[in-house]
Amino acid sequence: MVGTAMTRLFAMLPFLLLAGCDGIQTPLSPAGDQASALHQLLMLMTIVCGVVYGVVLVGIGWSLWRGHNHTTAFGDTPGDDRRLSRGLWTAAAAIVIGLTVLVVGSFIADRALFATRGKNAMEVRVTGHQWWWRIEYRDSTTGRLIETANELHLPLGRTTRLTLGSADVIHSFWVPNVSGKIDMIPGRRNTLDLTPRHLGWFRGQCSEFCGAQHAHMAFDVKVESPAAFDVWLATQTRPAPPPLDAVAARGQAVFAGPCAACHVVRGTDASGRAGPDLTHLASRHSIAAGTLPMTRGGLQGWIAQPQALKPGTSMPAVSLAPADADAVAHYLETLR
Amino acid sequence: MVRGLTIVLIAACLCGCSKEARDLGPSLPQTRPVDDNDARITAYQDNLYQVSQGGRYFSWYGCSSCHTDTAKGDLNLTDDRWHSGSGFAHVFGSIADRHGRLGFGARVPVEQLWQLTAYVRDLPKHYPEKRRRVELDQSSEPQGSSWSGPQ
Amino acid sequence: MKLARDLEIVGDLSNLPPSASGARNLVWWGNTGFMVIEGTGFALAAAVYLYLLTQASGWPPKGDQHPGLLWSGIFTAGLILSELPNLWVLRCARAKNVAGVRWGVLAMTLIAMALLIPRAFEFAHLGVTWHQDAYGSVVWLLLVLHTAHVITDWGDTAVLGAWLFSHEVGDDQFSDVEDNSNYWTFVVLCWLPIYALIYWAPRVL
Amino acid sequence: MTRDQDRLDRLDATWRDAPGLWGFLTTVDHKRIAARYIVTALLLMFLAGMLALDMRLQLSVPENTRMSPQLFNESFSLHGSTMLFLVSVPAMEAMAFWLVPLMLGARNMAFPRLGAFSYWLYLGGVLTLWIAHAMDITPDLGWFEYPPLSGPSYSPGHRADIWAQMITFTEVAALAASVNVAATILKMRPPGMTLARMPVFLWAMLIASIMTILSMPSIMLVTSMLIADRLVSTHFFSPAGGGDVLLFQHLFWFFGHPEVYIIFIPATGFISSIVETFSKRPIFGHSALVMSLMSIGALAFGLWVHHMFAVGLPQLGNGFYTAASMAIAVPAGLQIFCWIGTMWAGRPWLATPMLWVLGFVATFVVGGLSGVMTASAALDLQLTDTYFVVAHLHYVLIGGGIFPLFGAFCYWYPKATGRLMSERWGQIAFALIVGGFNLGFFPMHLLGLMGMPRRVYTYPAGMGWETLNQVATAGSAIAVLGGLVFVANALISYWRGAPSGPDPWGGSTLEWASASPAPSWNVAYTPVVDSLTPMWNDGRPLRAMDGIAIERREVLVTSVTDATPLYRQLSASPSIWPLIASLAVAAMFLGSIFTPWAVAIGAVPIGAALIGWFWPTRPRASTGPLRARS
Repeated sequence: MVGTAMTRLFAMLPFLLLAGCDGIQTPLSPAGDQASALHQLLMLMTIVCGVVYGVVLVGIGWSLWRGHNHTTAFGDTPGDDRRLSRGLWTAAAAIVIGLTVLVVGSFIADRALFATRGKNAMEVRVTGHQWWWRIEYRDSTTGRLIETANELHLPLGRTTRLTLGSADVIHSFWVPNVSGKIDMIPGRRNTLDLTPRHLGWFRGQCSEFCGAQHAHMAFDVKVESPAAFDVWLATQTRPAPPPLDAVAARGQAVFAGPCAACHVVRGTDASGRAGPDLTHLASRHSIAAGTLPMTRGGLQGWIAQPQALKPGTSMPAVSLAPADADAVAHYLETLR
Repeated sequence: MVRGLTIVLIAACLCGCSKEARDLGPSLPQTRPVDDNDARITAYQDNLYQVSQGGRYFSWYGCSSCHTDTAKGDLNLTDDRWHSGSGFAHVFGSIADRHGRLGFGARVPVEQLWQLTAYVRDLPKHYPEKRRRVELDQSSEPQGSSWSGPQ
Repeated sequence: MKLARDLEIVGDLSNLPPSASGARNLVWWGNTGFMVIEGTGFALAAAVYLYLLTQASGWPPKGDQHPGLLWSGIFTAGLILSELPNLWVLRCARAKNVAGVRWGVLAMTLIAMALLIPRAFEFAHLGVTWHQDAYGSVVWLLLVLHTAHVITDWGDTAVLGAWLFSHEVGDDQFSDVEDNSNYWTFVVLCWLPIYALIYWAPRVL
Repeated sequence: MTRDQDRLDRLDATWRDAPGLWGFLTTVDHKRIAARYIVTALLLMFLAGMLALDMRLQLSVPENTRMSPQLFNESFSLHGSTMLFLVSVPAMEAMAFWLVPLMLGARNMAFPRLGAFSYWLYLGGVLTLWIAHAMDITPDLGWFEYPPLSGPSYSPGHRADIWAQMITFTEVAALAASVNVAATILKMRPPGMTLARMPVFLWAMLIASIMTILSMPSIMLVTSMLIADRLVSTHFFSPAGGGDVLLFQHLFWFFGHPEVYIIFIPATGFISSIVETFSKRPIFGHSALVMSLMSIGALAFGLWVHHMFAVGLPQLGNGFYTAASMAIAVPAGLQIFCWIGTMWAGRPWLATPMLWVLGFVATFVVGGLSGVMTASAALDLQLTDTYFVVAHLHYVLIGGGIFPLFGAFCYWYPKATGRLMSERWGQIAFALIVGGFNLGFFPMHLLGLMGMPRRVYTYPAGMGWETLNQVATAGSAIAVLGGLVFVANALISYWRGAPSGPDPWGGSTLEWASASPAPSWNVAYTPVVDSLTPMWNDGRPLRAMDGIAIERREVLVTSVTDATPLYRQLSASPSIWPLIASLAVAAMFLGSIFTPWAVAIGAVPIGAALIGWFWPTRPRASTGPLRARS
């Protein structure tokens, strides 16, 4: 019973690896150079380790079968020790050879991770906060830092160099489809190169425990063509569009009260820095660091009940009249 | 006598609970304290987590830039002298209504004002080195309307 | 092969002595075990010091004074000199000299107590508080760690001395005195690298 | 080895504990101390297992709100801290306490009162953590609490302090126990048991003790530094104050990595004993096994960095640490070879203890191989802090530590109780636990590879993690059920089991020479050893020596390498002082959560307790200035 369960589960592993499930947050379907190098290493390791495990199981089976077929009560057959000694040396040699293969494989993958692709990598600064991500791009014309949050856009085929830091505790930046993780450590600055090779949406998540809402500290990654990326960056550089209708204008006015103390909407008086920049909030895929989808309902829910959706988040419950809350949600929806 | 002791022990345990409790979630006050004896005060003033959250907002909203350890007179919050009363509602009112154009009452959500008040009233009990230690730890966090990136 | 069940008496151990000295004694190994534990603690604390040193831009950081050399010098000289009576006590213990270990241990108690005076002044002249910065913290850590050992051994020696006077002195007590002596030597030896770290690393490095 | 009844009666009078509660509080009998260690650890294993089941239920469906994040974080912190600090290591110490003197044919440990002190202090750690939990002051930052999250700024209150002081308790206890075990093995071996004739079990316990002595000071130092940061505002882990948060990780893992082997190495001792007895031949490759243990012990201290590959260390060291971490597979692989080889050349008999050995090999090797994968500095960046690591560490710790412990429990149960456990229920428990475990934890490898991070209290729907999480939950439930069967079997057999006699398995080492259950004095005579398997000597009588006193508590001390008899040592009698001393130490530890003055003030009662502990039993002096006047 045990054996079958094990065997079946183990049989699933290579299947899954080969099938390369099309997840948006998995090292198994690599979409970047770094993840590809690691994926190859993973395959090599899985095969070598699988073979080793098979050998061990066969060894146990053989031993039990051989012992079972003896007739004497005590195991003192002459010659066994000599054969075993030879076996011991063979085993040692085999292990050393296997490990050498793996160490070399690991070394090659390690080199691939740190090889600089193109000297003029685009620099992006990512900072971990409890529990969201501040992301800053540099505007190539003015040199100013353009801030956004919880969504990383990457141009296809170009290397982006992330500078990773933390404002409070240790976090860890991980987009498994593109590369391995690197911790974001207060007082230190780490860098990570990302060279995406597939278009599409991916998901990243904090992978170092960072407090109550560690589970809801995710972000979206969009890999797009360089042209689309440039359009996106240009949009992000612009200040927020002015409100187009009366409801949106009312929303903006309400927003200037309790929301503006923590949030920036460029082009308005809202200039608080404690929370995420919301200038182009509606252009993003999700809100509250991957907690909710970017929909009207999501926004309304988040404004009304942040502590129910993400208990412990720094986003406070704000007592707004229902009409005001609606207006704010409507206003935020216009921030494209 | 044994019974008395048991009660004292249980009471001590319960105190331990409320002091250390960390109730995350949506049951927080949406209105100002009624007066200095508001029943909700204990849940903030005597809770280490709420006080500490207040400390973070104290820095986020830029309070610490004026209210330093060496500030003079009114601005010094560590000397345990309160110019407009040390009661919870008094301090709450000072923060919310008596900061002129900063207008915290309108800008800061009520729940955070509770936490800020609890923190400010707790400040005189903190050792200066402890305040400095915490401030250094949080020096990369946003302060006021500026944030220049992690140190 | 068959299983053994019967018993055959092949010798008698009753003529063995009831105690032994030095490394032959069981307690010596316990004592050594604890010295290894504490020595590892010292080594790791020293590693912490060096680690923080390599992380810092200045050592000591700007604004901190160098630790004072006078009282630490007096303490260090006193500690090294205390090794002379200590070794003498060790020889007395090995020679099973009752009067020697009694008065020697009493003397060591007084010496250890006297050494606590310059040690107290050392703290006062460190030039930094533990809450100033990481440099201050680690300097205090090293000094507190060592002082804890001096105080512990002082207490241990005092109680041992009292019992040497109040109770009979036999072979086990000579072993105790030996172990106590060894422990003091350990305290002295641990201090030398720590002294170098606290007082000379900031000046030389 | 019984001779005449009179001798046994006199031994009994000498070694007997006081009756009742007083005897319970004062005993220094290594078997009683070990038994309470085991019972406490098993109880905690049950509680921490329930926490695990609770968490598995929470994770069985996405977006679950059954547990709040705070409760979930407390649960995994309590689960991990309990299992690592209060179950695994103490259980291994308990096995050493219980078996080492028996296997040496000695009457007690080297330092009996220190053994009692170790247990009381360990119990103090248990109570600190779990009473704090009852009072809702549960640590909530995992079993390693990295600053700054655990520092004064982000962990208000005393949750982190409770965690840190719980560690101080257990580590002081473990250090004292290790000195005790090491001294016993080195100095109290029976005549003839030279180092070369020491069973693998004793080597394993010796090496684990030495590793403890060298690694645990590190965690005591680092938790003390954390408490100092929180209590007196030192700056060890404050980057802006010149400190460094990675310093904590270095010191923690300098202990944390050897810790894994401190759990695993004693387990190799159990495995070696069981394999030998149930293969009915001396273990193959005794010296290879011992050399492997030594090299694992040495290598373990060079590997801590492989827990920190993702922190962004200089790339230069990566190759070195990868190679060094993988190198540990060589000695571990050779050990596996020796055990399988012994079965191959022997006559394997699949009684329950042997089943556990098979379960161990099949499970632990998976953990070892996933360990090789995480040892790669590059690949680890995709694996660390995901469910792959959760799977890996459970395969290593449960497969490599707890399964052998269960096997050892079944193997030595008759020696401890004089009764046999039910084989049939033993097989059922084995199948449920090993099957449930693999069903529960193997899917976690896949979950990790599918991107699920560890320590998340919930996860969004649509990530493809649902099914595997449900399988994992079902597996854990089956394993817990198996655990209950195991415990029930042990409990029922205690009263109903068939009498076992002194040696039901035909064991090879000396513990099988004494009666079952072993009497308080263990052995009536001092055995003399001339081979690795003294109980397997072609039917000749077991040779022994007389002369260790029976009217007073006396043990034989021998030389370190050759075990030549040196002298007869008086062994400590029962005493209440170890308990009082540990209470005094506990008061100091707990006080220092709140004020630094507790260290100074608390030293006074500790000193007083130690004076009471070592108060001379010899007569008052008749010479010198303080001589007694009558």
